[in-house]
Amino acid sequence: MTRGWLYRLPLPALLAASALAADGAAAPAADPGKAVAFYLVAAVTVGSALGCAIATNIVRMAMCLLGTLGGVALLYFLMSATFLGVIQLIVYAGGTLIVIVFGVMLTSRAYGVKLRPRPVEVLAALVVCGALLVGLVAVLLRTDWPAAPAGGAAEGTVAALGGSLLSVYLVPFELASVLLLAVMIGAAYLAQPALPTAGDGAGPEE
Amino acid sequence: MLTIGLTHYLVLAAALLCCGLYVMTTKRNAVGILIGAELVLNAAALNLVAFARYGAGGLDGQVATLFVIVLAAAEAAIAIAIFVNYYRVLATIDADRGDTLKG
Amino acid sequence: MNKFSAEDALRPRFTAAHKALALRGFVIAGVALLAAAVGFGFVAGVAQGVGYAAAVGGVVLAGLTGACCLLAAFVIRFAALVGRVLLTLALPIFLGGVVGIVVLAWIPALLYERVDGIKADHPGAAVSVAQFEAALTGNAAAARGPAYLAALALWPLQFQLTRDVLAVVGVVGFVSLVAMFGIWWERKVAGRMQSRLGPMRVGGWHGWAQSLADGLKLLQKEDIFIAGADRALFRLAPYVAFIPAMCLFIALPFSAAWVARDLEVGLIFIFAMLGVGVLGVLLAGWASNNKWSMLGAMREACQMISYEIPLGFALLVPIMTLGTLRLTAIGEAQSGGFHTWLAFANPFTFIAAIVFFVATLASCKRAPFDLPEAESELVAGYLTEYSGFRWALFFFAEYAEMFAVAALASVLFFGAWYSPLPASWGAAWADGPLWQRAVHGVLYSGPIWFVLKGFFFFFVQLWLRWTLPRIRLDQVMYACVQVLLPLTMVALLGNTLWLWLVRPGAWLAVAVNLILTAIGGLTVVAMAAIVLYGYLNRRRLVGTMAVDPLPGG
Amino acid sequence: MSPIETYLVTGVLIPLAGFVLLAFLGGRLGKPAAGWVAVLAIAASCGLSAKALWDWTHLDAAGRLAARTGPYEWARLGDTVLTVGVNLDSLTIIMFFMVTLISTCIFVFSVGYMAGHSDEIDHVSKYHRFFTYLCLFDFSMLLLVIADSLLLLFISWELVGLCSYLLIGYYFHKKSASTAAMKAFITNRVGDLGFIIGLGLVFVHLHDLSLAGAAAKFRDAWAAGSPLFDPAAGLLGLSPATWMGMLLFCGAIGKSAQFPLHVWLPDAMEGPTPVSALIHAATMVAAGVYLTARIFVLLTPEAQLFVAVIGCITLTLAALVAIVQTDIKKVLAYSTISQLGYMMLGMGVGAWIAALFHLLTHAFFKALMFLGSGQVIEGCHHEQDMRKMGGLWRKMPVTCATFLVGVLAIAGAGIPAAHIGLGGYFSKDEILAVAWHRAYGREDHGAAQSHGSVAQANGLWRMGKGPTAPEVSVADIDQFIPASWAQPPGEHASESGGAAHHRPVADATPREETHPGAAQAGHARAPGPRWLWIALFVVPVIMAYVTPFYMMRAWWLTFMGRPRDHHVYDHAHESPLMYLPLVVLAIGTFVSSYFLFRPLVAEGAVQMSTAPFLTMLYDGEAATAEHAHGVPIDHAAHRALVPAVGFAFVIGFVLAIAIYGRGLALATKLAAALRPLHTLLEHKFYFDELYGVVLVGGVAALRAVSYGFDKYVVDGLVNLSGLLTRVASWFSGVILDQGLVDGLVNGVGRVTYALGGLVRRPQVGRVRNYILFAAGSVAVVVLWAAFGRVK
Repeated sequence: MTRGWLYRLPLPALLAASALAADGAAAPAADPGKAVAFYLVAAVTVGSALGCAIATNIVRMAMCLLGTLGGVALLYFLMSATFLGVIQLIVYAGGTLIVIVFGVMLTSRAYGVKLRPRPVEVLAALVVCGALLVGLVAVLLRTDWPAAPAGGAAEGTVAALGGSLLSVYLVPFELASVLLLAVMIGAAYLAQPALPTAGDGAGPEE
Repeated sequence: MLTIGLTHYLVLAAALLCCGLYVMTTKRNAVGILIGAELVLNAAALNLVAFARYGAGGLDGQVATLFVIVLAAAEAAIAIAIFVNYYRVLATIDADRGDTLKG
Repeated sequence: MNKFSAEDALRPRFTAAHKALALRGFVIAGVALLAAAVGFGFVAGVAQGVGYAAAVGGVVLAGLTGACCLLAAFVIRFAALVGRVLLTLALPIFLGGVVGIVVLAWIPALLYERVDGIKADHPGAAVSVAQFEAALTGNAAAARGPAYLAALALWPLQFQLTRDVLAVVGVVGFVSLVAMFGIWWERKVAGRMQSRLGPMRVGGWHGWAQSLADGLKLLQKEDIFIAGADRALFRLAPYVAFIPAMCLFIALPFSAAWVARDLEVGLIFIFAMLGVGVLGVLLAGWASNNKWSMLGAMREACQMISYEIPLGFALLVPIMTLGTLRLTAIGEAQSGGFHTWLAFANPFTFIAAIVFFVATLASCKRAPFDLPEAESELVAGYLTEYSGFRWALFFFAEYAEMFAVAALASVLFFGAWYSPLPASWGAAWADGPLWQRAVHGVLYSGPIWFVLKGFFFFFVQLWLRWTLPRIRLDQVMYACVQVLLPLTMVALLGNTLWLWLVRPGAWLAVAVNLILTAIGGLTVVAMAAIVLYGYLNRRRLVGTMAVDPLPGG
Repeated sequence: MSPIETYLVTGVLIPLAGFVLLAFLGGRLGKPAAGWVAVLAIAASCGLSAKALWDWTHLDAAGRLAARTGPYEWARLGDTVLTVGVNLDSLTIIMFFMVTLISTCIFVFSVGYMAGHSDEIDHVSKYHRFFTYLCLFDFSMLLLVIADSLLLLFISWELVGLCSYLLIGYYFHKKSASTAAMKAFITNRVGDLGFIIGLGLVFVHLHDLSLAGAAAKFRDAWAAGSPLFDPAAGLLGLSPATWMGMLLFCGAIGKSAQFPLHVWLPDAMEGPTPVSALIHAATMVAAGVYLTARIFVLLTPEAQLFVAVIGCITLTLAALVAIVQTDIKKVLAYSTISQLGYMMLGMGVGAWIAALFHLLTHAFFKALMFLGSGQVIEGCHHEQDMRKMGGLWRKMPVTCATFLVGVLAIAGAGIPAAHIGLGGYFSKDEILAVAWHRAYGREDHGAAQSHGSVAQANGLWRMGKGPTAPEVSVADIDQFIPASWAQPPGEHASESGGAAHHRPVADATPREETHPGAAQAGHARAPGPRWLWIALFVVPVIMAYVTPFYMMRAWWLTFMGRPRDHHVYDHAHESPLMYLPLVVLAIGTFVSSYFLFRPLVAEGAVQMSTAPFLTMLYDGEAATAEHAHGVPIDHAAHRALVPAVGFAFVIGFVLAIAIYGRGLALATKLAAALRPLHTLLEHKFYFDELYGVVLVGGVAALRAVSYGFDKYVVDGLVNLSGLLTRVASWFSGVILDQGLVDGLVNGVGRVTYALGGLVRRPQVGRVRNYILFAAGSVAVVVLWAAFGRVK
């Protein structure tokens, strides 16, 4: 009976309870609440990424990408990079993702054609990506990273970021603006409908 | 395990990277490949921010991430423009069909 | 006219045959609130890195959600009883709601201030209840006296977690209230503008309970899926639209202290949330497997992405003027009264304010930019295939966004939560006897003015919607790219030059401030005069249409 | 940045702005406006450089040092820092001014020149494109002039090459023009290959690509007796340092059209005439000489000899070929090559100042003559054959007169005793004087004592209106020469003490045999046999007679005598927009060169004198002492030269007039009499044919060999394996039963197909496969990093 009750408790409650229990005695270095938040967000992020990999429907992939992007934004929040988190939401979730979904809608009219990879390809990709993951994780775990400094203050980050963008990184900043201009022109040029040639008597098709 | 450090973020980013690579290699839809690329970019950006937070580089990592985000947006815009054109020319979005240099 | 009868309306519909339907509504309500609350609480918690608060907030909110679900079940099960109670207590509930908003908005700020003061006296770990009691009575040795109950009530407020939970509850409640009230108000305004009365039956007094009844109705509607629709995404879409709309309120300051999270990047956080909400619409359109929905969604996406640019540029003007992204700081800078409001600072902020308002109309899909749901062309756009509670969620999101952008306009350009009366006028009464302080408190109360201003711009949105015709898509794009964008550029450049060249207090600055203030004041007066005229002549204006029977009737 | 640097950098950026403006809006600006925008840009740049020059001449030495604020860090490669900055010295300033001034004249001329040209291809006007390219050309050249690092120099170097390609091929619808453009480009690439290898050597050996830094490290390496200077460490008995210098010089060979790679320059005449003027006077070919001047500090004596020999060969070949050319522009082109040969010769024999001085004066009169020829060609309805001209002085007097000024200048006309003359008189004379010194000076130290470019620098500096006090220049020299490098290693200790301050700047020539360290290092001795040095003096002197001959021939055939083709003659005219620049340039040729350029270039040499191998050749101190008393230049070398070349121009002119004075009859007879020689010259020593046979034939031979290999070896193997398979299958068919054979064959087929598919898959253009392979490789590396290094 008791066991059943325990098993039916939602997972967040368990985590939260453990977090609360640890809260009283915990040293300031180990912030269990933060850890719980991290694991939750990480689960969402990686889960969405996996969903991206598994999904066959392109719009579902886009939605999973939304989950990943949002998760990464939350991770930025967790790392006190508030400004970046917000920018990630604005530019990625609010801009890039919409553009992607828009692109999907413009290009997915070929119903009935399923674009599926062959099993060999999937197998090869699995092997390669798995090997890469194993290797990366092994390297990461074996590396002795320097100890984390005291928690960085989120306050003043925006001003500092702005300052460095306009001083140290001024040239990349300006280059990025030039690039954006070029992209704007290039995208408009690429996506414009083909101009009717002189030989065409008919107007643009409706 | 309760102290979140650099390694946690790096492992997470590695997982994202591998997912992104998997997506890029197995999806035949060109937009799918783009989505995979975005995943990979996010993994890289996450690493940058993590190093900015836990390393000694100050805010440099965050600035780099800003650039990553901006460039990714530019990349997506241009990529979608190309895909629309591609679709217009080939009447499909299958990336495997784009293996010739002629339209 | 017949009075609405709850028995007539509800009992015959809610028979044993509809048990499954009711259950479904119950589950949907639970999931909706769970999603909103957990998402809200979590983002709020993570935003400042207080993770455990968010985690615990999730748990607490799960409990609250359970309660809500039970409440919903109760309403459904005993619909007749609930209806009768609601009818009986109609007016008290309504007035109580209004007063409640004011009090709710006012009291916590005072309480928080008090608690923070006590906390500051006891540095270190959490303050115990006994210490609270001692601080309240002023007696260090006080033990379990009458003040103990008050201390017990205050004690939880020292934790961010408690405040988060309160904020979540308050925001969810407030948004529901705003949405319900907004829908009813819109219908009334539309009616008056079209020489009708609008809803008049449900609830008795001017049909005030119409939204409530609609909600009940929507809750029990059948959950319809279209053949060929992508079920998962179809279900997901309303939440993707709804959660960002709720998250808008995380950073929105109702007053300097009464804000869920005073984010350093509050302004662009709201901007981000406005942008993310579009995805829900896009998804809804795609998942519906319906050409009209799809077209509506595409329109929405392209309109939204386009209008984010002038919107962002307009936001830059106050950011540049005040040098901060923190909304409370932006508000504080306009505390001096009507003439210190940012919109009246110089001609360019004035332009920016107007552009901002127009652009927010577009990003909230309000007329004349409501192409995504244009009834005359697309049936109902992306909403075509939705019904029941999912449909309601979209509406909740829309009205929440409407209020949020209206409030944001007031925060950025129109004095935030500060009274239009110059602060110096009330300075004497702020320290006077109790009655003076009470009057001062009401006249200068932040949340009250905030809500008032928010609803004022909300009303302007309604007014515009029922006045202006819908424009074509190419006109929408034209307005964005060739009108608003250059205007914002002018505003940005002009504001730069103004800040650079014109010294504060120079005769030019003062003169321009006076002129702009006069324009603003006259506008408000003119609007008030029009409304007043309509109100005074309501019998004549409404009567001609409503009383005359239809031909052949 | 200091104000002067700001002027210069702005002056560089204005043409770039003009380029951007024209590139994007040029089409809308339309026909004359686009040209005037370019003129405006370059004129503004010229004004700025004039201001910089003015300020510079009013700075004292300390101020000049202070005006140089760089270098700034550009990028960091490990522990090597790449820097950028403005290479601010007198040479830069004067070059900058020269380039912008001449460009301004040429741009103005171009507006007039292009006005009469059809400029539409496929109904699209490319008028503005011409000026767009011109702006880019000037930007690149100016960037090259102010570059203070070899890397930046290389970048602008390549830009210059690109622009020349674009401009030579401006009439790209003409087959000959596009071929010429490609020829110029490819020939330059050959030189640039050497340049970039040299650049790599500099980077590897000196770890510094900035000019000053590389020079300093080079100096230190020499002082330390580094293996860099050990002939045994290099190839073919030349030290790595020598190879480095020679390879760097290869770039200049290509760009300045020196001997093996000179073939592109005459063909480059296919471009519009103003472009030819620009290439020949101010930009492209000047870049090569300028580069040589800048890398001079990195040249060992062996490399210098290489430079001198190349220059000498070039000037001889070109001068001879120029005699028989009939195309007015080709004559000018070969004369340019010849003069460039003089400059390179000057560089090689150590006449650094004289060579640059010659570059500047040559820029003026060559621009003048090219623009004059452009005027003639334009006026004569695109007739370039001198045989059809004649008597044009009546129709275009201004052009005729200004062209004559140019002819006099290039011929080195002047009155030797009185020190009156045109630019070429002084500059060429000085080159020859130094060459003489190298050839005979070692026998006669007493005479050589008073000679030397650095010494001249100081003397002239005082003689002219040099802005700085004489003391400063001496101090400058001392300040720039650390005690440790002017002498070879080991020498300094014995001479230190009181002699340190009084140390001769560079009288290493007489003493070099006595330096054990130097002898050991093997580079202080002037390399090469004596006869070579004598040839390096004698051959240029002979060619100094040829130059006036062919120039006077060209002028006479064009302007004097009777009109030989009335169709051409009747059409001839000149327009003010085109001859105004001519007048400006003619005045420039007259006045400015000697009084303004010479001292400033000489002053630049003070900074250049940090080069170990330059100062070693001269002995500045004696001359300094002599000129401190205001004695004018009068030394043995010049005395020796007066009978040798002083009147060369008179003889050349007389000869030319004697032969061509009465038309072409006499010349035709002479050509018939000297048939083999004439044919050889007419075919330009068969260089194009030689390259055609060797290079094109080589490629063809390679193709034939590859084809043969493919056909006989590869196909043979395939056929053999086919045969074997057939034999095997026949054999197995006999032995095994039919079903098994079928199964085997099918199996083989399947395996082959699968293998083929496997091999094919990586290269079918599928982006996903590429990603997979990239990821796989990364995975392998990561796995190796993770598990491969476990002990």
